[in-house]
Amino acid sequence: MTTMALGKAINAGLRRAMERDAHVLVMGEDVGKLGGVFRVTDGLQKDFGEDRVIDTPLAESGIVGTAVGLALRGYRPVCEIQFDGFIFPATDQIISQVAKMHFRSGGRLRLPVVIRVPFGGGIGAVEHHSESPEAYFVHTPGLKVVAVSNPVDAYWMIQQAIELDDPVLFFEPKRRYWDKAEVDEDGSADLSLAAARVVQAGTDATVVAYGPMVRTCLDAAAAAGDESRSLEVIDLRSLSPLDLPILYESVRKTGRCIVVHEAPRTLGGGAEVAARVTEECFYSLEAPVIRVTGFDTPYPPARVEEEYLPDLDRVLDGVDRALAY
Amino acid sequence: MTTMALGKAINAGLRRAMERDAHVLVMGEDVGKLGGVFRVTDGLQKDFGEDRVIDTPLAESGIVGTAVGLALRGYRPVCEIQFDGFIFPATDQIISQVAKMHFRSGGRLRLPVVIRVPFGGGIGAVEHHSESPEAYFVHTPGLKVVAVSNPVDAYWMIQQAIELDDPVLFFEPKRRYWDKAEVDEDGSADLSLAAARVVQAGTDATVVAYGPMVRTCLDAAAAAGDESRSLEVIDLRSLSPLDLPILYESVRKTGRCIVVHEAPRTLGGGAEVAARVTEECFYSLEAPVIRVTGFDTPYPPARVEEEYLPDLDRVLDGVDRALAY
Amino acid sequence: MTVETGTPAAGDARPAGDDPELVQLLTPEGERRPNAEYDPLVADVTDDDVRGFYRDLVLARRIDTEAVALQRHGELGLWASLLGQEGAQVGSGRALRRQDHVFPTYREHGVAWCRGVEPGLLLGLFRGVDQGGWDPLEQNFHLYTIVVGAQTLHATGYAMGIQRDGAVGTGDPDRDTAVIAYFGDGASSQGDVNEAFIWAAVNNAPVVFFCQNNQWAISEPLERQTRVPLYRRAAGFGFPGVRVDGNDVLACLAVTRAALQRARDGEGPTLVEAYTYRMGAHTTTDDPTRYRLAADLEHWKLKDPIERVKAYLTRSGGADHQFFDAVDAEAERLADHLRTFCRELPDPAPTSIFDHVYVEPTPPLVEQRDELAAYLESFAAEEVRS
Amino acid sequence: MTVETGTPAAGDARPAGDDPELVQLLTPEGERRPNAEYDPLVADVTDDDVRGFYRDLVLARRIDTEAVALQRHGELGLWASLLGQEGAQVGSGRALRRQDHVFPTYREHGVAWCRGVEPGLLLGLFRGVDQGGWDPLEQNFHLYTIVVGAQTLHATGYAMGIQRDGAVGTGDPDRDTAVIAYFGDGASSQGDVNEAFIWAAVNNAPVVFFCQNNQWAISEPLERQTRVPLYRRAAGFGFPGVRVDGNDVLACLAVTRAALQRARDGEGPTLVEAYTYRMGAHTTTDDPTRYRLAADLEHWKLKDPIERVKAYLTRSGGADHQFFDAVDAEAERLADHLRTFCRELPDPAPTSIFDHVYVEPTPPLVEQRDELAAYLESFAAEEVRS
Ligand SMILES: Cc1ncc(C[n+]2csc(CCOP(=O)(O)OP(=O)(O)O)c2C)c(N)n1
Ligand SMILES: Cc1ncc(C[n+]2csc(CCOP(=O)(O)OP(=O)(O)O)c2C)c(N)n1
Ligand SMILES: [Mg+2]
Ligand SMILES: [Mg+2]
Repeated sequence: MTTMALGKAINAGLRRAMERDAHVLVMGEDVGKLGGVFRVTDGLQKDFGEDRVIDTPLAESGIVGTAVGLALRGYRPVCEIQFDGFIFPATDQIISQVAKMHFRSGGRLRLPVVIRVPFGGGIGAVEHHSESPEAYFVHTPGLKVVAVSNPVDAYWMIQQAIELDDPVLFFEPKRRYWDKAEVDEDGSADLSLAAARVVQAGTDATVVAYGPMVRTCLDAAAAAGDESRSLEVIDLRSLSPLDLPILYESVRKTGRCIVVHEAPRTLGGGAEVAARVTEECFYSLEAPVIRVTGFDTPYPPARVEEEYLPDLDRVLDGVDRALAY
Repeated sequence: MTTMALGKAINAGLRRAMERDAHVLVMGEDVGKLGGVFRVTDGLQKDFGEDRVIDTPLAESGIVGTAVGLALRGYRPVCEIQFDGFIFPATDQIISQVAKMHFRSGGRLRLPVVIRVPFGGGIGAVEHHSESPEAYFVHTPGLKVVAVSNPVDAYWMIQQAIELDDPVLFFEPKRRYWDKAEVDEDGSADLSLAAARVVQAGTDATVVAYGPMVRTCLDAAAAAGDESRSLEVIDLRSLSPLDLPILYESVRKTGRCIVVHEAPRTLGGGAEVAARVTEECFYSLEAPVIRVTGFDTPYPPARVEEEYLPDLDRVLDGVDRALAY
Repeated sequence: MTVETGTPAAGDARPAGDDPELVQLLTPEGERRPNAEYDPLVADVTDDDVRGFYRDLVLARRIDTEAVALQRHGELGLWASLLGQEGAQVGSGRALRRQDHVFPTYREHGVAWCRGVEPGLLLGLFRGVDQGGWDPLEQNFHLYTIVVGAQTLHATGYAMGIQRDGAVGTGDPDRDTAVIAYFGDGASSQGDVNEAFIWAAVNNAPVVFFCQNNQWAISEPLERQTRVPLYRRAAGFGFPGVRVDGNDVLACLAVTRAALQRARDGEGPTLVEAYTYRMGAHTTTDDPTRYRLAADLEHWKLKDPIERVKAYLTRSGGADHQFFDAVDAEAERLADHLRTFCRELPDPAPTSIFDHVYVEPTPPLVEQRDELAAYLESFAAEEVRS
Repeated sequence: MTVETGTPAAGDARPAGDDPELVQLLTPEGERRPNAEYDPLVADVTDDDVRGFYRDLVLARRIDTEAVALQRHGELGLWASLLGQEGAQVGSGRALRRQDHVFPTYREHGVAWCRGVEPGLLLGLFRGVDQGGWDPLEQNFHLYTIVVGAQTLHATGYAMGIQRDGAVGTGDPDRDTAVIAYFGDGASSQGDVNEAFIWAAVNNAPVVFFCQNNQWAISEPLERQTRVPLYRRAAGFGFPGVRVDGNDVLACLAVTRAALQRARDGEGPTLVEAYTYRMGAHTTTDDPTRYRLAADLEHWKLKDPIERVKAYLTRSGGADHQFFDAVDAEAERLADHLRTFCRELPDPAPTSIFDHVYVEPTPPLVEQRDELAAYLESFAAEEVRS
């Protein structure tokens, strides 16, 4: 067991994957000597060399586009997008090329490309550094999309993502990079990459979250517990595909569902959760699925981001609304 | 009154807007002499010159990015993206620049940019020519997103979009370009750009659609009428913002809602309609909102697109499922 | 309102009448033109080889005309014709070694032919039964890329993989490997293509950028993409560019051989601009009379890539009537084969939509597949009942 | 596994010791170096003007050091320092005419100063109270663009608008207008920047691309972006490129004046590569000791853009102690002003989040705003109760 921060856990997971398979490459802006602006790739270039840890020119389409070519040659590139807001120049390569290559080749070609994206707000950053762009990729068939919430998952999920032969968008909650936990590096993953997890069992309402909001929701559940409200908190982990049975089971039990994310509300991940849960648990629902989310505005200046982002109180407010129905 | 095909109606609307305001420009690939691959800009370069109808270099980011600059200089550019699948290279300019400029300037700058996108399938095209990418933009605050379904709306909505000081993604149902209707060019628009329309009143269920699926749903409603089922069909027209009151009113009356689009189901526009309608009409709903949509796969080869796309029968099947609840 | 366009900063984007920078080894009249730099690269080419090129050119064109005919007969939804570009495609295609890897656009039927891809399989995409029916790993010929320019980055990444495999600069002719990326004059404007130049230059990657400048991007003439010759773009990124007569199969062979060898030797990328002309419509849905003059076509007909090889072979005695007739006959047989192949291409099964979205089907997709299957079943059941 | 990198196709991306292609008018020692081409462009520059530049340089640096200090004191979340780049920014900034339009990156504080933007307003973005607090239409100084390279397309489009307004090539010095787009060496790799080159070339647009090559894109040295000098990129796109000593305010003035005038005259775009060095960290969160040597810094300290002007003025008798002291005193007053301005920048109201998403608020947004307002109210109400 090692105490690890989330960012460090991804670093350790990357290292493990690189040791295991010489075809695993890391590429992106400043991933080399600097170790990435969040130090997630710290030390990797020193140990694996400049051929495997590649400081690329400054262009995201180029990063993903050349990763496609490397993957076609048999490599397993792990691309780093420096910040969420800078994934958009790579959209075409991701949506029209990465997502479709396996399909359009009739299964002949595989693209084991992982695209790591530090995402979300709450760190007082300037514009374009606090975005939550996951929904764009969840809406794109052919991509797998995961979001990690804690160091243990981070350590295992990055390795699972690299091992997968499908392309994976790997979202990392940047404001939780320094969250710590015990990681058993000699153990093994306890869940598949596509599985959701009940992180706290409860009976009164189901709170669904992923990435940075999982901790927020656990805090909310603790606070609610003090008022003797029992919240079940589910960490989605995989946004595409969604692990739906676990959601349905929980909502059938609690009858209430609150879904929480930082991304704007309209067509954010919560819309899909709400639609599916309602489709499948229609007669169990005591209230409509409540969405506690970022607002439908551009991400605001840092001094007002606390008002934009869901926090413990807004989650509890959502729970109240669900219970009041 | 003039009988006009939908594509021709947009052409006429563009012409009107260009006559009215010398700052209106048309720009894109092949919009000049060729008049666009769908002839929507036919004759405009001849009449307004090469300075106002600009054949651009072949790069979508360049088209939108320079349109931003032109708009900042006081022009009102109307960009054509040749096909839905080719909007993705422009994603960064649209999402990080166009959508945010007014907001980040504290309201000082306005970007009256219209981005026209022929979209959707059903025309037997090769890959990347039948996509329905509207959800990506609906999820992006700061953009307005509309989809036209018929020549009359097309004629007026393009003019309204150009007049608006907000950026507008203007989706044109390419397989309906040849649909005809009477257009009264001397009249005036009967609805605001953001308004939805009840295109057929009914009592048993509400069918919500936009763009190419409106006609499909009207056909379905006619067929259902033959079996004495009364469907109310709503044409959303505006996808962002949604005209929610009209939806709520209808669903409160019918108690059932079927939402139809070509885009993949997961986080397609239907997810938001389902989530909102359920939030607001929870006690009126006799059944969960049913989504009749494209599947969560890349758009398939043309010979199997009929199976991918919602059609009259699949809409009726959705209605059956809603009514059977 | 007038636009001040001023004088373009540099010369014209097109070669002048007798441009010394345009590499040409065979004149339109079929005369062999000496070239100190490039002659050594084709010194090994025998008459037999030239006959082979002639056959390639004719068969590539025949595939093309047959596909156009199949489209006219409703068997294909669309076709992108290579008419006029056979010289560029066969010349570059025949410069490749087995281990080299090709990233084509949607128009490289002639290159596909040289690589040995079953020509019938090229039709699937245009017939709408698949999105590329051949195995890209078999002939090292990637799927057609329709999103203009995107494949140049794939090619560059692939070339970086070759470097990491140590398959560059070893001196072993069967090991050293190059990549060739095809794209058009229009594509040269895309960000992706320019980023590919940057990646290739910075990494000194073994990739040849082969631009078929057919002077049109659908309806837009070359001048809407550049004011200066495209091959010069390369120098600004730090690697050589060369302009070749794209209608001269021999010159294309020589120039591409040189570029590929540079790449295999670890000397880095080259940009080849093959100056040619799109003799047909952009695709079968296009109507070029809306935007260009018939006179232009007449002018370019005189530069036909096949005629000049025929003239050369005739003139040099390298081939006679019998040979030409035999090739024509073979072309007809190929056309027959294509027709049959096309009509026999199986339609995909409806639920095949769900195949290969992921390596393993995900539960939500299985659910949707079952939903579609049950729905289609219900019709079948109804039909049986009625 | 080794990567064959071979020999780069062309020379080094950096100028050699005494590069004749590097335009320099003032040596690091403050000596005036004659230059036949560019001397005429600064022939009108008086000692008074040079004193003005000195003042600009010192004040720009003082704004910067104060902002760094404010960040250290927690008043700003972040700051991107221009340290070392004052010469490039003041030289180019002072070449502008009133009607010219500027599209900056996040680092152009010195250009903002020259344009007359209230320096306190530059802090808002970094303090997190706004995303650019100045009115871009007032000083023709656009908002800072953080997405690397995106602004070059905006600049080019704006320049196309100028052409359509007929404000180019008229010969009227108050009417003819140019645009200047700032970007970095790293940005030169972005597709957008290269597309901007294409648009500008094809349209002969009145835009100057001003690349401050400070040799670093965060931790990546120039060699990760190019193997050849960046200014040469332009020729491949069909317009001139020029490399100037970015630490020489006079040379930057001359070169930018020439480029802007070309643009205003309707002669089209120019790429200026201002070769300089980022003396500080990339931003206040960066730690450059991880990736570069202190020795480099020492080397570049000798080329300081301010010291050489001071040496020149001293040497030429153009200024004395009193002048330098006065500028220093003014700098301190400016720093005071900044501190005060910064601390007084109002925090945005919570519901201001909903302002200016659209020109008119949409009903769903009004609903969300009301939702937030009511929610915040509920706390206020609770607080009152308790
Ligand atoms: C990104 C993108 N934008 C637009 C298109 C539509 N389109 C298809 S081919 C073409 C012109 C391509 O011209 P060029 O690169 O010269 O190749 P050519 O067709 O002449 O071989 C265009 C605009 C596309 N396929 N991809
Ligand atoms: C599209 C995009 N990708 C990544 C970043 C993160 N980033 C900010 S500045 C920077 C380096 C920029 O280098 P350069 O263009 O040389 O400008 P400089 O900072 O040196 O002035 C990077 C990678 C960004 N802002 N935008
Ligand atoms: Mg072309
Ligand atoms: Mg830099």
